[in-house]
Amino acid sequence: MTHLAAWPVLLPLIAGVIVLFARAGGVQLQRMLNLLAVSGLVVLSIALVKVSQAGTNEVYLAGNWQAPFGIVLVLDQLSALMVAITSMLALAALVYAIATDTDKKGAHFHVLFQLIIFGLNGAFLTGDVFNLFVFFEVLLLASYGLLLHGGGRLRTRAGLHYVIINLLGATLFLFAVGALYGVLGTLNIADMALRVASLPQGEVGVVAAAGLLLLLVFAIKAAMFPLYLWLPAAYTHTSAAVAALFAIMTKVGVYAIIRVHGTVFGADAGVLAGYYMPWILGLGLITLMMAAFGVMAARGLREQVAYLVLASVATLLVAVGLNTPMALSAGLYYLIHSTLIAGGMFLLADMISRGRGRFEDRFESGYAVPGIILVGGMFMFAAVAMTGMPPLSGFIGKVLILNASLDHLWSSLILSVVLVAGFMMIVSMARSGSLLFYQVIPANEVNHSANGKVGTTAEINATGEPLNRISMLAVIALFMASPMLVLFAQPITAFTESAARQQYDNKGYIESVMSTQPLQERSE
Amino acid sequence: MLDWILAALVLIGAFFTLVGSIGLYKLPDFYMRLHGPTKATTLGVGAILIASMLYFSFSTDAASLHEILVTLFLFITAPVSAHLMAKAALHVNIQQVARTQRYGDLHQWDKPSE
Amino acid sequence: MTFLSSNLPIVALLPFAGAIVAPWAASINRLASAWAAAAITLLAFALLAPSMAMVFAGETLVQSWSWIPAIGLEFAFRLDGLALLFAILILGIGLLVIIYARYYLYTKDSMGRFFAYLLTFMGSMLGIVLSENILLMVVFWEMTSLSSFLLISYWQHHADAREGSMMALVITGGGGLALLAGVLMLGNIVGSYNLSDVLAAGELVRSHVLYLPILILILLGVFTKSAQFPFHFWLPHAMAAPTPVSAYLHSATMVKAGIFLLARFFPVLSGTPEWSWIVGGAGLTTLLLGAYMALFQHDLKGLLAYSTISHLGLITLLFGFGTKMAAVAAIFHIINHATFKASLFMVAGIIDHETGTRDMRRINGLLKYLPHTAVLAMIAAAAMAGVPLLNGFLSKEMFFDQALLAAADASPLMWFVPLLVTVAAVFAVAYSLRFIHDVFFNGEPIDLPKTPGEPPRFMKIPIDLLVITCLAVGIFPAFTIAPILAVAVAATLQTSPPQYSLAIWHGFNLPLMMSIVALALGVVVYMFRRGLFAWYDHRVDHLDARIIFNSVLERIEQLSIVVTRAFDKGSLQHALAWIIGSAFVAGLSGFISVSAPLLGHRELIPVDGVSLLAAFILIIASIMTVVLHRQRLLAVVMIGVVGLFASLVFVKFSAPDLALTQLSVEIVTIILLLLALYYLPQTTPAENARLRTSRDIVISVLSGVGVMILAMAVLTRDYMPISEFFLANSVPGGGGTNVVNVILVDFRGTDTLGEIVVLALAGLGIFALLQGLKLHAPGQDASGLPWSRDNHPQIMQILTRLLFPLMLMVAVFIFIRGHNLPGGGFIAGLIAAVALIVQYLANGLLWTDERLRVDMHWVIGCGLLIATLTGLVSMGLGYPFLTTAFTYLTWPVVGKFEVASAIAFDVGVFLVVVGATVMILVQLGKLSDVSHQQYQQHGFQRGAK
Amino acid sequence: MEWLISLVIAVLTASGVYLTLRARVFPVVLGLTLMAYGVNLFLFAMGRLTIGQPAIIDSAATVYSDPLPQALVLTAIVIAFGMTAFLIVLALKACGELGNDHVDGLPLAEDKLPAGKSRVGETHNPIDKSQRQADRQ
Amino acid sequence: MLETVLPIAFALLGISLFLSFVRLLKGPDLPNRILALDTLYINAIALVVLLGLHLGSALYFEAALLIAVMGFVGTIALSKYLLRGDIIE
Amino acid sequence: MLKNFYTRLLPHPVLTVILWLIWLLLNNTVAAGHILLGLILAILIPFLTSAFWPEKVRIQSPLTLFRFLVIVLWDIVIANMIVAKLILGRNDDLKPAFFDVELDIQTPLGVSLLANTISLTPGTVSCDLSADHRRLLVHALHVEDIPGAIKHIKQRYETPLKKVFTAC
Ligand code: NA
Ligand code: NA
Repeated sequence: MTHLAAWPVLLPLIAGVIVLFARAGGVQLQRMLNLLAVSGLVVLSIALVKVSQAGTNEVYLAGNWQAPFGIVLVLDQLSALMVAITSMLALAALVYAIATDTDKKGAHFHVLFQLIIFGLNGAFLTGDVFNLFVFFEVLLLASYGLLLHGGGRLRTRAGLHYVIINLLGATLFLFAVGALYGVLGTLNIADMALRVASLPQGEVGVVAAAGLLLLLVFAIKAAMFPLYLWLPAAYTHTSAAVAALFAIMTKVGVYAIIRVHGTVFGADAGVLAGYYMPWILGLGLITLMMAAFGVMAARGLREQVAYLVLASVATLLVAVGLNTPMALSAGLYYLIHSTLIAGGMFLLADMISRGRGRFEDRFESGYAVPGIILVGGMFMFAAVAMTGMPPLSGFIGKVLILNASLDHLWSSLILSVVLVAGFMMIVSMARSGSLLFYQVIPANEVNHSANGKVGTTAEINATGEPLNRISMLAVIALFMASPMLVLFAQPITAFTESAARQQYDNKGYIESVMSTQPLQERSE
Repeated sequence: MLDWILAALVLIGAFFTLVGSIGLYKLPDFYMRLHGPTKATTLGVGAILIASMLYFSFSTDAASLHEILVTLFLFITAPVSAHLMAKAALHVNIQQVARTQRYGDLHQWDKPSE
Repeated sequence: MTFLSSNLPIVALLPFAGAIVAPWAASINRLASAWAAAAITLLAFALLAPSMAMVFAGETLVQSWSWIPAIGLEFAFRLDGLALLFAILILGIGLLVIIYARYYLYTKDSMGRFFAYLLTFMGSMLGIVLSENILLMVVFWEMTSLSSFLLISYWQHHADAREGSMMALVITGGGGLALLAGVLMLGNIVGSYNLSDVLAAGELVRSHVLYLPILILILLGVFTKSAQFPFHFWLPHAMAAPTPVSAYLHSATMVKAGIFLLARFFPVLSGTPEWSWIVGGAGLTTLLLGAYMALFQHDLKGLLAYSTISHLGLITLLFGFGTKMAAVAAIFHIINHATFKASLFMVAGIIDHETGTRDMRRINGLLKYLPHTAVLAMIAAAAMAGVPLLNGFLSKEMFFDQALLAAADASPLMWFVPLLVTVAAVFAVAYSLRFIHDVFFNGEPIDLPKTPGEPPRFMKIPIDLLVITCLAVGIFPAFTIAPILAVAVAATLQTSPPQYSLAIWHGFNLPLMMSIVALALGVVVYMFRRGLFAWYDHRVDHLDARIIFNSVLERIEQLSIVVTRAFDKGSLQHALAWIIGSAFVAGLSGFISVSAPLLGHRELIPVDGVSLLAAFILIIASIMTVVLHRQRLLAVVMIGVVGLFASLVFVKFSAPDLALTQLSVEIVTIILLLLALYYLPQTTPAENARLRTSRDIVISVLSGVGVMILAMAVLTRDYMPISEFFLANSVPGGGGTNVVNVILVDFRGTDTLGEIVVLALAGLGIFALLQGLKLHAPGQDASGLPWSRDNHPQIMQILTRLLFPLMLMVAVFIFIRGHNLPGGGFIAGLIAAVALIVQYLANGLLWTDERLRVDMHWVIGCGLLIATLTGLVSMGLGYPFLTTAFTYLTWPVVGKFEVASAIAFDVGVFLVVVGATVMILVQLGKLSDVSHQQYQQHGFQRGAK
Repeated sequence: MEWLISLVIAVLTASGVYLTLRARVFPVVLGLTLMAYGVNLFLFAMGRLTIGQPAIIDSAATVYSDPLPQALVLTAIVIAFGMTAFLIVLALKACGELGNDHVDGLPLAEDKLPAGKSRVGETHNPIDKSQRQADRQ
Repeated sequence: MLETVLPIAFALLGISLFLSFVRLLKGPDLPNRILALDTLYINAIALVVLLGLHLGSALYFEAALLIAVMGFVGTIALSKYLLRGDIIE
Repeated sequence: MLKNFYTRLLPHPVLTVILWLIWLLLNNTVAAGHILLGLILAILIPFLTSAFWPEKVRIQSPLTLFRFLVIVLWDIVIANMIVAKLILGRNDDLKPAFFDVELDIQTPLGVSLLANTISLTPGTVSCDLSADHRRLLVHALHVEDIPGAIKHIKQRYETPLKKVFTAC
C-alpha cells in the first residue's frame, strides 16, 4: 500500500492543524513549522514528479472504497506537476511573507496558508467531481482569508467582490455537477467519461449543457473572458505574498478544465468529444486581447502584473483550446513558467513599491528604489520573461504554443492575437520600466523639499524602505525558474509532452482508476 | 378502537392548530392574536403528538414515547417566545384595539424602557 | 568532442559571459572593464579564426545540439561565408568601438554597465549571424532589440534617450514578433527550422499559398530592424545613445541585422514579383527619403543617421532587384558602408566630445583644431559620397549598373529607377560635402561650449584603421576584399556566384556617367544649401515621425483604457451579470449544440394539495423576499419562511437528514443576518435606474427559466446511479443503516473532511477578519426609538438555562444515532452550537463566556485533529487514509453494541461544527464598541487574541 | 410533482439572482442565500423525488431514495453556510471601513478615473494610500 | 379510520399554513410577522408529525423536534432584535 | 469531603434524573446499554453545564408540584376549548385587557415558571416582568372581571409554585 498520492493532501492538513495549535507558542513557532512543512512538501512533490515519470496513474482509494463509489486521488504527471509548482511557489511566497512580516498583520496567516495548499493539492489530485468542488471551496475560503489578510479599504472591497463572485461560482458548480449526476448517475471523472462514451443520443443535450456550465465555473477560476472581472482588483490590492501565491489560483481553473473536461469529453465522447474546445480557444484569445489592453491601461505596477497574469492564463487557455497533445504540452511548459514568474513578479512589484516610498507602485516619476540597478535588472528580467521575449522561458513557452497552433484552422488568428498582445505588453512594460527606473527624482532632491528646506521626518520616511535581502532571495529563487526552464528545456518539455500524452490517453486513466481494487480483509 | 382514538386525536389536533391560525388571522390586534397560536397550537400539536405516540407504540413492538419530548420543549419554549414577542411589541409600542381594558398601575409599562 | 566542433556556440556565447565579467572587472577598476571587453572580443575572434580556413575553402560549418526537439528548436550554429563576413564585421568593428568607447565615456558614466550592454548586444548579433536554426536566430534577433534598448537608454536621465530607446524597442521588437510569426510559418511549411533545410526549400516556399504572408511577416522584421520606410524614424531618435553605440549599431550591426536577414533568406524568398515590388519599393523609397533628409539635418549625428537610412535603402533596393549580381553589389556595399559609417560616427563623437555640441551651424572650421581627425573624416565622407579610389565608389558603381539593368530587364515603366537612384546619389554627394565643408571649413566656429583639440591618440586609432580599410578596399579590391566577398556571396546565393569584376576602372560606361552627374549636381546642390535650408526649416508640413509615433501609441493606450474600463467598471453587479448571462448562454448553447429532445419520458409523481400549497407559500415567500428586500428585517423574516419550507420539502421527499441540517443552518443564518443587520442600514435605498432594474428582471427570469429547463430535462429522464452500491454496502461495509451518514463519514469521508476544513476556515477567517474591527452600536432603532433597557429579560434567561442541558442531550442523541438513523455529527454539532448561542443570546457575552471557559480555536483544532487522526490511524494499519473499521462488542449488562472508527471521525466533525459556529457568532456579537467596552472593563480578553 | 419542484427551484434561483444583482451588500447576501436554497433543492432533486423512502436500511423497505445527492446537499449546505457567514462578516467589515454597504464600484470617490487621461502625464493616482500604510505597520 | 381522517387533517393544516402565511404577508408590522412565522413553525411541527403518521414512519420525529427547537430560537432572536438590536451583547 | 465530591459531581440531582428519563424517552428504550449511557450523560451534562446554573434548584414539595402539573394540564385543555370558541366567534365582543399581577413569589425560577404557566393556559399571556421582578404584566384575550382573574392566577398557580420553589 503506497500512500504517495495522499501525502500532498495530508501533509498540509496535518501541518495546518499543528500550526493552529502552535498559536499558543507564538508566531515564530508557527513560522518555523510552516516553513518546515512547505519545505517538506517541496521535497515530497519533487519526489512525486519523479515517481510520476514512470507514466502510470497512481490511484489512491481514499477510505478503501473502489471507484466510482469512493473518492479516488489520482497522481499522474499532470497532477504531480501542479503539486510541485504549488509547493515551490508557496515556499517563496512564505519566505517573502515572513521576511516582510506580512504574517504578523493579522491572525491565522500560517493556518490559512497551509490549508490553502491543502485545498489546492486536493483539487489537483482528486478524481471526483464533487470532491473537486469541496477542495475548491477549501482553497477559496482559505484564499478569502489570505486575500483580506492585513486589512485596508481597497483590499476589503476587492475581497468582497472576489468572495461574492466565487459564491456565485460555487452555486453554478453545484448546478452543473447536479445535472451531470442526474443524467450520468456518477461523480467519478473516469466513470463519467465511461458513461458519456455510452450515452444514448437522447440524453446528450443535458450533458452538453451541464458540461458547458461546468466549464463556465472553471472559467471563472481561470479568469476567462468575460468572467475575469474578479481578478485585477483582487491581485492588485492583496498583500504581495498572497498575490504571489495566487498566481496558482487561476491555474487551478485551467487544470480543472484539462482534467475534468479533457477526460469526460475526450476523444471517446462521441458527439461531445471536445465540443467545448472552440469556446476555450475563442474566449482565450479574447481574454488575451483584453489582458493586453489591461496591461497597457494599468495605473500601477501591481495592477499591471495582475493583467500580465491574466494574459498568461489566456495564453494557457489558447494552448488548451488547440486540443492537441503537442499544444497541451506547450501549455504545461508555459504554465510552469508563468506561475513561477508571475509569483516572483508580484513580490518584485511589492519590493519596488516599498522602495519607492510614497510613490508606491504608481506609474509616475518618483524616488529611486534602493539598489536600483539590481532591482531594475530584476524588473527587466521579469518583464522579458512575462512578455515572452527571448531568451527567457516566456518566449520558449510562447513559441511552443504558436508552433503547436500552426496546423490549426485558426492559426493566423492565433498568431496575430498572441503576437499583437505580446507587442502591446512589451510596449507597456518598457514604458513602466522607463517610468519606474529611468525617470527617477535625483537623490539630491529626495530629502529636500522644493524650497530647499530639509524634509520632515515623515517625508524622509516616505522615501521608501531599504532592500530586504531575504525577500530579494525569494524573488530571485522564483525568477531562477526562467533560465532553468530554458536551459533544461529538453527534459522539461519531454516531461510535459509525456504528461500531455498521458492526459490525452483517457483509456489509460479510466482503466487505472476503475480497475484499482481496494485492500481486502476490511473489518472482520 | 385504537384507530378511532387516533382518528379523533388527529382531528382534534388539526382542528386546534387551525383555530390557532384562524385566531392569528382574524383577531384584531397583535396582543389578541398572540393567544391563538401559543395556546391552541399547544393542544393542537399536543394531540397530534399523542396520536403519533399511540400509533407507533402499537404499530411497533416497542413503546414510542419520545414525542413527549417535543411537547416538553414546546411547553417550555412557547411561553418564552410569546413573552418575548409581547415584550417586543410593547417596546415598539404596537397599536392595540381601543377597547383593551387596563387594570393596575400600567403607565410604566407603556414606556417600553422601564 | 573536439574544440573545433563546438567553437561556434562558444563564440556566440562568449560575449554574454563577458557581459558578466565586464561589470565585475569594473568593480575592481573602471578601465579594466574596457580591457576585459576588448579581450573577450579578441578571444571570440581567436576562437573563430581556426574555422575560417574551411569557410574560405567553400565549406559550411554546422554545429548543432538538440534543445527542444518537440518543435525542432535546436541549439545549432552555422558558419558560412555570409556568417563569417558578418562575424568579422561584428567583432572587428566591435573591438574598435570598445577601444574608442574607453576614451569616449565620461568619468561619471558606469563603464561596467556600458560594456555589459555592449557585449550582450555583440553576443546577440553574433547569435543572429551564426544561427543555423532560424528559431534560434529569432531568439538572438529579439535580444538585439532588448540590448539595443539598454544601450540607447544608457544615458537614462536624458528624456530623449528614454524616448529614443523606447521607440527603437517598440519598432524593432514589434518587427521581431512579426518575424517570429513568419519564421514559424516558414518552418512549418518546410518541416524544419534548420537553415540548411529552409535554404533548400525555396521552390516549395515560393509556391506555397502562405508565401506572401510569410514574406510580409519576415520583411516586417527586416524593415523595422534596418530602418526601412515607413519604419525608418526610430533610427534618428536612437542617436540619443552614446556615440560609440551609434557607431556600432548603425554601421555594422543592429541595422545590418535586417540586411543580413534579407541576404540569408534571399535564396528562399527572392525571385518573385512580390519580393521585387515590396523589397525594391521599400528600398528605393528609403534610399531617396534618407538622402533627402540627411542633407537638412543640422545635427551631425542626425545627418549620419539619415545617411545610414539612405544607404540601408540602397542595399535593400539591391536585394530587391533580385538578381545575383545585385546581391553581390549588396554584400559589397554592406562591408563598405560598415567601414566608412563607423568611422564617421566616431568622428562625430570626437567632435561632439571636443566641442560640446553637434550643431553644424555652430561647428565650423575645425580643420585647424582637429587636423588629423579632419583628414580621416574627409576620406570617410568621400567614401560615403562615392568618390573614386574609395570603397564606396566601387559598390556604388555596381549599384548604378544594377539599377540600369533592372530598368532594362523590367517593364518600360522602370526607367525611373536609374533616375531616382541618381537623384539620391546627388543628395548623397551633397550631404557628404556638407559633413566635410560645413564642419571642417566654412569659417570659424560659433559660440562653442568648449575649445576643441585633438583627442587622445588611441581614440583615433580605430578611425585610422577603418579609413585605411576604406582606402585599401577602394584601391586594391582584388587583394583585400575579394576572398571574403566571394565566399559571402556564394553563401548568400547558395549557388556558384556570378562573374563579377572588382576592378576600379570599367571604362566610360553609363554608371560612371551617373557618378559624375551625381558628383557634379551634388556640389551644385550643396552650393545652394542656404536657400534650401531656409526653405526646409520654414516648411510647415514637417512630418515629425516622433509625434506620429507617440500619438499612435497614445491612441492605443487610450483605446486600452477605454476598453479596459468599459469592461472592468469595478462594479460587482456588472461582473455578476456577465457571469449569470454567460451561464445562461452556456446552458442554452449546450442544449442547442446537439440535437436531442429536451425532456425525457420518465413517469412523474402526481401533485397533492398540501405540497401544492407548500410550494405556493415557498414561491410567494421567495418572491416577497425580493419585493420587500428594501425593508431588510422583513426580508430576513421572509427568508425564514423560505428556509422552513425548504426543510419541509426535504421532509416530504425522504431526506430527513437534510431537513434537520437545513433547519439548523437556517436558524444560524438568520441569527447571523440579524447580528449583521444591527450595524447596517435598516432599509435599502431605492435604485433609481429603471433600465437596470428591468435588465436585472430579464436576467433573473431567464436564469430561472434556464434552471427549470435543466431540472426538468433531468427529472423527466431515468438514470443509473452508483447509489445502489451504497445502499447495498452501507450495513455490511460501513456498519450503519443511515446510508446518507455512512456516505458522509465513510464512503465519501474525504468530502466531509474538506467540508469541516471549510467550516474551520470560515471560523478562523472570520476571527482574523474581525480582529481590531469595532463598529458603532446604534443606540436606537431605525425609527429613532431607543433600545429597551432590559438587555437580558429574566424569564428568557431562566428558561433558556433550563433548556441548555436538554438541548445538549438532544445533540448527543442525534449524534449517537446518526450512523443508523437521521442525525450525525453535523446536525448534532449545529444543535449544540445553537444551544450555546441561545445562552449567549439570553445571558449575554460576559455571563456566558465566563461560564464557557473553552477557547473555540481549541475546539476547532481538536475537531480537525480527531478527524485527521482517524484517517491516519487507518494508514498506520496499512489501509488507505480514512478507511473505517467497525466491530460489534458484547459487554456484560450493556449487551451488544457497535464500535466504529467512523464515529470518531464524526466526533471531529461535531467539534469543528460547534467550534466554528460558536466562534463565528460570538465574534460577531463582540463586534460592537459597546461589547468591546464591556470586555475591557471586565478585563476579560480571552478568545480575543 | 417534478414540475412543481422545478418551478420552486426556478423561482428561488430567479429571486436569488435578482437580489444578487442589487447594489447593496445586504440584498446580495439574501440573494445568495436564496440561490443556495435553490441549488440545494436542485442538487437534491437530481436524485429524483421519492416519497416515504428515506435511505435508511430497513428490512421492511425495498426501495430507497438516492442517498448520494442527499449527502452532497448536506455537504453543500454546510459549505454554503460557512461561505455565507464569511461573506456577512466581510460585508460588515467593508461597511465599517468604507462607510457604506455599497458593493458597486462607485462609492470610493477618489478612485474615479481621470477619464481618458494618459498615464504618462498623470500625477495623481488613485491607489489607496491607506492600503500601503496598513501593510507597513 | 385514520386513513380517512388524515386527508381532512392535512387539509385543516393546509388551511392553517395558509392563514398563518397570509398574516405574515399582511403584517402589518414586525411583531405580527414574527408571530406569524412562529405559528408557521408550530404548524410545520404538526404537519411533519402527521406526515410521519401518514407514512407510518418514525423517521420524521427528529425533524419535528428540531422545528420546535429552531423555531423557538428564531423567534427569540427576532424578538430580541426588536428589543435591543444587538442580539448577542 | 465526600459530600463535596458528590455535590460537584451531581450539582443538580433532579436534573440528572430528568435527563436520564429524557434519554430513555428519546431512545424509546429501557435497554441496559441505554440505561447506562443515559446515566453517564445525565451525570456528565449537568456536571459540564453546572456553571450555567447559578442557583441551586430545590424542589420542596414534589407532591404539590405533581398536583400543580395536573391542574395546569387540565386547565390547558379546558381553556383551549373556551378560547377556541372565542376565536371562532365574533371577535368584536371580546374584552381584551392588560393587567398587573403583583408577585409574591421571589425565586427567579418560580417567577419564570409562573409566567410560563400563565402563558400556557389559554386566554392569558405574560407580557413583561417589571425591572424589580415584583410585578408581571399579563394580557388576557377576554376578561369580564379583572381582579377575579388576578386572584385566580395567584391562587391557582402562584401559591403552589411558591410552595415548591422557595429560595434556599
Ligand atoms: Na558648420
Ligand atoms: Na453584540
